[in-house]
Amino acid sequence: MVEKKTVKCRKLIGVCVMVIVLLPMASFAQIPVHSDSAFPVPPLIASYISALASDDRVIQKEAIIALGMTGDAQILSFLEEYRVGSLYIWTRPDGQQILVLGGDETTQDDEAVVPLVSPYGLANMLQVDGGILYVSLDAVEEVRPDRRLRRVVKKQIDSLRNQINLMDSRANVRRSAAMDIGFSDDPAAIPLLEKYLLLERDKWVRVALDTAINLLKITDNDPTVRVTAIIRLGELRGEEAVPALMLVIDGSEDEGIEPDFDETVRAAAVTALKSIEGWAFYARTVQTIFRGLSLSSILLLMALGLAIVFGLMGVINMAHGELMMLGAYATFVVQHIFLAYFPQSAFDYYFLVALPVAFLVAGAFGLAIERGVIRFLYGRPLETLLVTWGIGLILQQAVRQVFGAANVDVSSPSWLSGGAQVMVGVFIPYNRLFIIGLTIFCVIATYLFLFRTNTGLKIRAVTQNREMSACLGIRTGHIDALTFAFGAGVAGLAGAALSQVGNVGPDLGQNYIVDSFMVVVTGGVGKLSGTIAAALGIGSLNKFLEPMLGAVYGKVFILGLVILFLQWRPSGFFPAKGRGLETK
Amino acid sequence: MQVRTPASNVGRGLVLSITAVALALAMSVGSSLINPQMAVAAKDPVKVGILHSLSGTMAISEVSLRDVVMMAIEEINDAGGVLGREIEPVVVDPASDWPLFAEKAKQLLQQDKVDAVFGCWTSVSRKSVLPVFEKNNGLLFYPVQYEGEECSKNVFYTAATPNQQLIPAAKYLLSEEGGGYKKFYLLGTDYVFPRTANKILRAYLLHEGVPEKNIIEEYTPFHHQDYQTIVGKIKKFARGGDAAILSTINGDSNVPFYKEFTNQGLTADDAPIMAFSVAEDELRGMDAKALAGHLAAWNYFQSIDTPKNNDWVARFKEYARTHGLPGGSKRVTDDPMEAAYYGVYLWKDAVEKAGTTDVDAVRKAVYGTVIDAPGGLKKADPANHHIYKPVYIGEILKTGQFKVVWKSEGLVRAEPWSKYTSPDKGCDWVDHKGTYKK
Amino acid sequence: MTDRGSIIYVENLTVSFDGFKALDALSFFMDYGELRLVIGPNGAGKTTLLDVICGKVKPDNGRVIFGRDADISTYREHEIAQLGVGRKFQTPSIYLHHTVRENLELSLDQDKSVWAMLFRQLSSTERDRLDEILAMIGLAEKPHQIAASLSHGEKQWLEIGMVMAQDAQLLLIDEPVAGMTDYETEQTGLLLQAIAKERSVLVIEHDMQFVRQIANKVSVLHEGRLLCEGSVDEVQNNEQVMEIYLGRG
Amino acid sequence: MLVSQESKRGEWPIFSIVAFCLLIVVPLLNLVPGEESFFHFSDFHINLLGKYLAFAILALGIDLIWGYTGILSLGHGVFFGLGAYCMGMHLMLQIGDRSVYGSALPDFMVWNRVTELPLFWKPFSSFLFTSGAVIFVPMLVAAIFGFFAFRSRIRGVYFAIITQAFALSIWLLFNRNELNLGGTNGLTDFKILLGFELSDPDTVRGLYIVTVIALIGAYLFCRWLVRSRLGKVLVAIRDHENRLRYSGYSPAAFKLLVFVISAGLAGLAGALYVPQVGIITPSQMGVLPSIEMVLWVAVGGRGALYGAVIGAVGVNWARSYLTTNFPDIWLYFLGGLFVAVVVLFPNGIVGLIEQAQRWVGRIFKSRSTDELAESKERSVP
Repeated sequence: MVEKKTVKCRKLIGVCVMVIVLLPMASFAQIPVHSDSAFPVPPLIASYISALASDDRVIQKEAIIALGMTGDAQILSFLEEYRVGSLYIWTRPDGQQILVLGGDETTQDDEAVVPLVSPYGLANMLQVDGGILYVSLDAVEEVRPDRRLRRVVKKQIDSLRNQINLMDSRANVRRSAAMDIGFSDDPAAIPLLEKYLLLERDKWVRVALDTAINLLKITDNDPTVRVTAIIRLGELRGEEAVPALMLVIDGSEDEGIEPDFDETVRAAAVTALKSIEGWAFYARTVQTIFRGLSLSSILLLMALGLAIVFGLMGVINMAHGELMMLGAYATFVVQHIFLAYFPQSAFDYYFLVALPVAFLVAGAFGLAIERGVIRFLYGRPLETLLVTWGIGLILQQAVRQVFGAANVDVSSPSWLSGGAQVMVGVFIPYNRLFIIGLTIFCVIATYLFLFRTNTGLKIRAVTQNREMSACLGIRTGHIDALTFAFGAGVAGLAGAALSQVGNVGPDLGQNYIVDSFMVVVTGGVGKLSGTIAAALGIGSLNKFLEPMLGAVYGKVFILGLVILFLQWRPSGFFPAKGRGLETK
Repeated sequence: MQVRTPASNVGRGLVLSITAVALALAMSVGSSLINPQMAVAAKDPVKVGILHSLSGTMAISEVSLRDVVMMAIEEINDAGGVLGREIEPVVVDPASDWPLFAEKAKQLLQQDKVDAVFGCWTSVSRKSVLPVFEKNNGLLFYPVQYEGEECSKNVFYTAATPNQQLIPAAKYLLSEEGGGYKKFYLLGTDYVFPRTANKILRAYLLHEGVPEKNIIEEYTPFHHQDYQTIVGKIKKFARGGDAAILSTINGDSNVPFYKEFTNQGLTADDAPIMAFSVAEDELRGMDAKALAGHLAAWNYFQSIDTPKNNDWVARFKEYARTHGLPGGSKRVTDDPMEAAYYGVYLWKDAVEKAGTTDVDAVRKAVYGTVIDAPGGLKKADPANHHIYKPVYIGEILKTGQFKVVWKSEGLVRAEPWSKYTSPDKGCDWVDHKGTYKK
Repeated sequence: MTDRGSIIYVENLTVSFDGFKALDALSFFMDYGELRLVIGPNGAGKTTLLDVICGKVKPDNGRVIFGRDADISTYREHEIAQLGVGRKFQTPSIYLHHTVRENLELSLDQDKSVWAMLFRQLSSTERDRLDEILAMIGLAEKPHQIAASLSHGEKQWLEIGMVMAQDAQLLLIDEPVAGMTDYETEQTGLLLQAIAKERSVLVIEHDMQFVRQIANKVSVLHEGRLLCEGSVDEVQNNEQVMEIYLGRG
Repeated sequence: MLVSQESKRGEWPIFSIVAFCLLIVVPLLNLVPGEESFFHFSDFHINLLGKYLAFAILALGIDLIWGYTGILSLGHGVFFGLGAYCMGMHLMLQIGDRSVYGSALPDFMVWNRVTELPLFWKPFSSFLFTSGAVIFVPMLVAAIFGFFAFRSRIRGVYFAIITQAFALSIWLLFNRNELNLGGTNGLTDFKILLGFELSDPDTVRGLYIVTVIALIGAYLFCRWLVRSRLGKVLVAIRDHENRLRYSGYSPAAFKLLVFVISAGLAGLAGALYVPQVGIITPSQMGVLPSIEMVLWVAVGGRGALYGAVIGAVGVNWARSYLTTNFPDIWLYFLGGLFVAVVVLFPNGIVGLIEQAQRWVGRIFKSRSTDELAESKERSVP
């Protein structure tokens, strides 16, 4: 980074010297800039800033451009302040006039005053006694850019920000800056981009830089350059190039742009466009599949706990959503404990701690619910529905009173923020990837628990024949409690996972409860494999339909399909078949 | 056929009749219980109703308004009340259930006989109580920005109309300094405010020369949680680099939307989201890092750095702490809270000006009042029941606060009838009877 | 009622659950007016056979001919019941919240459409019929007792009575005496024999003493197939049968 | 009370007393005593009671399908909403040009830029058509949905979940503006019905009386239904559907009939509810209200018609009372009530009443053995 900066500075200084020559030194140029701040102002910058007070718009404009060329982050802040009109000429008590920034206006003793801020470094200027220096608005004269100048300023701010962002440590910021420059129609930026292209290591930032360079070259005067650029854009296959290519082919009546006059260029653009669109279709398909998978995994995670409690135990747990909510709130609490008691560096790991905690908290609540109420209601599924609904209401209100009615903020650890570009046009967010992983883990764990452990064996035994199991010495009460708690715990895990994609509030559970039940019912009660199949089916179908039908009709359509599906198979995908069932 | 002995019928009949009488009695006793003050002739305190959902889906937003209204009432009472009488708040919970809003409004006006009501958030809750207020000549102070196209004699709208929020925001985005955006994605939750907002925004954008094809309108159902597809669409839409999103997404859909937006690698530089329903109080429940750099348009921000506002913010935090409200001193203030808060003072000032709590007198006393609100001076319109307000556009900071990047010059007059969609209509309760044809 | 031909004729019936063949190409028939006992070890497919005949289970393959009707294996349960097949389940299946009389009344052979149930009243012959059945099943003293309060044996009788009330030509009766006292078992035997005078009865039973009491012809099922048929003695002396029962220990 | 008891002659005096109280005494208490009088029954409470009694009609329908037939429907909000919407459409058209926009079209249509009244709205300007539609539209929808559901023997928990999904889809649909039913905001701002000002206290009282009459009618109808031989079939379906099937009945037809009747009652309730409350929105027909409706019946005591009425009035009254007096913690009471009802007295308020009645009975006379047997079996399957 440092290397880059020095290279760039050297180049900029050259430009600056040129600008200085252009500057007929106005009277203000001699005024030394007050700098009480810790930031020493480079003299060159000081002189540009002074030039802003000139009456001559040309001088002002040149000064703004010169400031923009510095590539200095401090100047970015200064220009932003300048643009909104808080630059003032202040006549100091000793009669000297200097340029300062003003903070937000306020009143002192019925007089409108502003705190003064140094233009470079934006530090509050202080009085002799150390207090913040406020001056009356009457004592300062505003230096406000007019509309035309503001446009110049805005352009400089953008380019400055992009230049700074190109050096940012985060790849997506660099990528975004590169694309912005690419869209800026400023061919002068090409050398800069090319330089960064040589230095850049991240593959996708390089693609962005490459795209940006070629986007800028698309308006080159030389047709061969244009053709090369277009061919390259076609090879890069980024959809970002489509509007530019369309302009080459069709022009734009709105903006008065003619199509490219050169036949070969247009032909190249058509080819490039085809290649991009072909790829885009492919990319969209991949993306849709991923989205379907992601939604399915969320549905499955939510339904898994329910499938255990509802499918194996016959308890319609309407408080399932609330158990998810408790898991999400547990995540929130763990996050706060980390913020309060652990070093900042440990924060990223909070979520790893939160997962088991969420499992345990929801599991504990599940245990309490089972022992407190549900155990009296086995074999009366519809009554468990009513009871758990009541419990859900109580839990909601309790959370509202403890944590407040508003949603709470659960931040994603950095390793779950953002995502990875896997191919041109396909971007996969880490949090969704993580949830898919978590879901797979949970499903496998559940399978192992139910089918490979002694406890699981007992659970299945009790599920199939309670009396017989009791006769065999299984403590059915314990097993019931354990099963319910396990299902609740999985709900808690789902809640923790949901906190990474959605919001965490007292009603969190209500949004998901119908979906969860749909998945379990479609899959066939009592069959985990059915639940998995149903989640995959509903999730992918939803994502496949949504682009066509929109979110609402997509969902209505799916619900209709599920109803029709149950026509065909009234007990779900994989019904528990055989005699003994349904004797009643 | 089973034959019953008369005695058992007597027993049964007795119990059933007891039940029935109890039922009838419960209703009448209920009336005195619902309104414990009815028996005691309420003379001294001035009663006001607070009609905000404390449970259900809207509690997320409305509880804070209840808090801030209670704080205002407490302050006024500490300072000697209004007209020398104490204010007695009657708090009810309409539970985010729209017909229950109407029932509670009826109860407040007919049973409790309150002199003013502070409440409602959603448009539908306001629509639900509106006939009740008009029939009983009540007075409602409604503190949330809304879609306009309404002009009721019995409501004071203390928050923004579309022209005080939407139009300036769109104007800003179109301007060079706002980024000179050329394409707009109007994304909202499917209900009346976003629908109207987008209708007005579309009309305005077309008026400003934005071609039809550069405007996309899309709605998601309430509580929508999965924004993968829509963010994918936005990504495609924004590929030219000059697109902005005007978001009227409401409530709990915001978090998944912003998270998805960020996680799919989009930033505010790629396409800024200008939100009309995300304020500081909502930001409390979001990971602000994900939202940093995006924009919101309001008439008040907590970050407005004036002594008056700083004092108010501090007082509210203190209030929340001492009253044991969840969140305590970490609570924040925002636009609807300011509007709810100064609404109480607006009413109090008008009552004192009128010398009575009589609704018609108070109503007239409100006209043209200057309000010394926490966010700065505001003015009640001389005739249309709305407020002249400043407009701010703020950029979301990582702290969950806003940095003001643009503000209107002076106060903006409210236009309940947008000049872009209903140019022929106006609202005036002095020279006309409410809505009139220009 | 005729004596010619078979009342039920099952041909080449195959039913499988999750790959397990409950019935394996079973063929079986029964004459009019016959009282047939079906025995066999657990999992032999006895209950499944009844399930197929009464329509509860649809066979994967094969036909079920009832009387002169066509293949009824595709009919729905209530249609089969209306044709004249009555089914008594292994566990007492009665309407617990109705009285004994109501239980029988609902089962009567009558117009069972929605409108008839709404508007039609019982005729006097129907009422007489109810009394007659009540007497037959030994519950004449308890017509207004809630069914749930009956003893286990009484519940079983009630269900048999319900199947009789239905005026079915073929009664399918699944383990009627399981859990009964000796006295009750004997009474049940007498009851079944009385019924068999007018109708055809197919009984599944494990209790060999009971089988011996009432049966003249016994069929033995094993692994979904018909192993052998004959009188009780014939069957008991059949080597294959002995092997199955004894071999399983 | 479960239908196993056949003779209910003892019910008549009490029935008459309640009907008399509701129909005559309450309106008189509203009209005659001065406002300050202790006996005064205010307009507000007349209105409130009217709303509860409309809910009671709905609860009767749910009791038929759930309490008697044992089919749990979590989608009755839809039928209630359909009836309410039909009535709401009529009321919207009655507003005429007294609307905000002063157009003959409903406000939200002007706002949606609909210039002509959609075809399906037109018949609703007739009151006669509307009064039929409020019952028959929900019945038709129930018939279509029920036909498919019962035909394929979706039952028990599956049926409950499917109806819940059904409620969710209808809620989603009705929220859409394209449907021309007012979107999220629904239909509101009604002014007149048959020439009567809705806000007029006389109209409020009139609507109340109509509701009481409808409730009495619905009660008698349901009573006749459950006492008929068909009622026995319904209970038989609840107790042992397969037994019935092997006895030659087609349970689907019976289930469909009772489901459709129940939907019609819900529609009637919705139609009476709308003019008294003044608004109908999709939120009244979603998943949550549908579950709550079932809870009224559970609290009152299912399988007893008067239990449904007591439950609907009681729970709604409790809700009104608690949201006013304990706005911050009322959900604890409500949630606790649901838990308590199921766990402690599974037969709801009716169960309690019967318990009390048995004590009273013991004082007067020792019980007959019949009753003893009967009371033992009054647990709901």
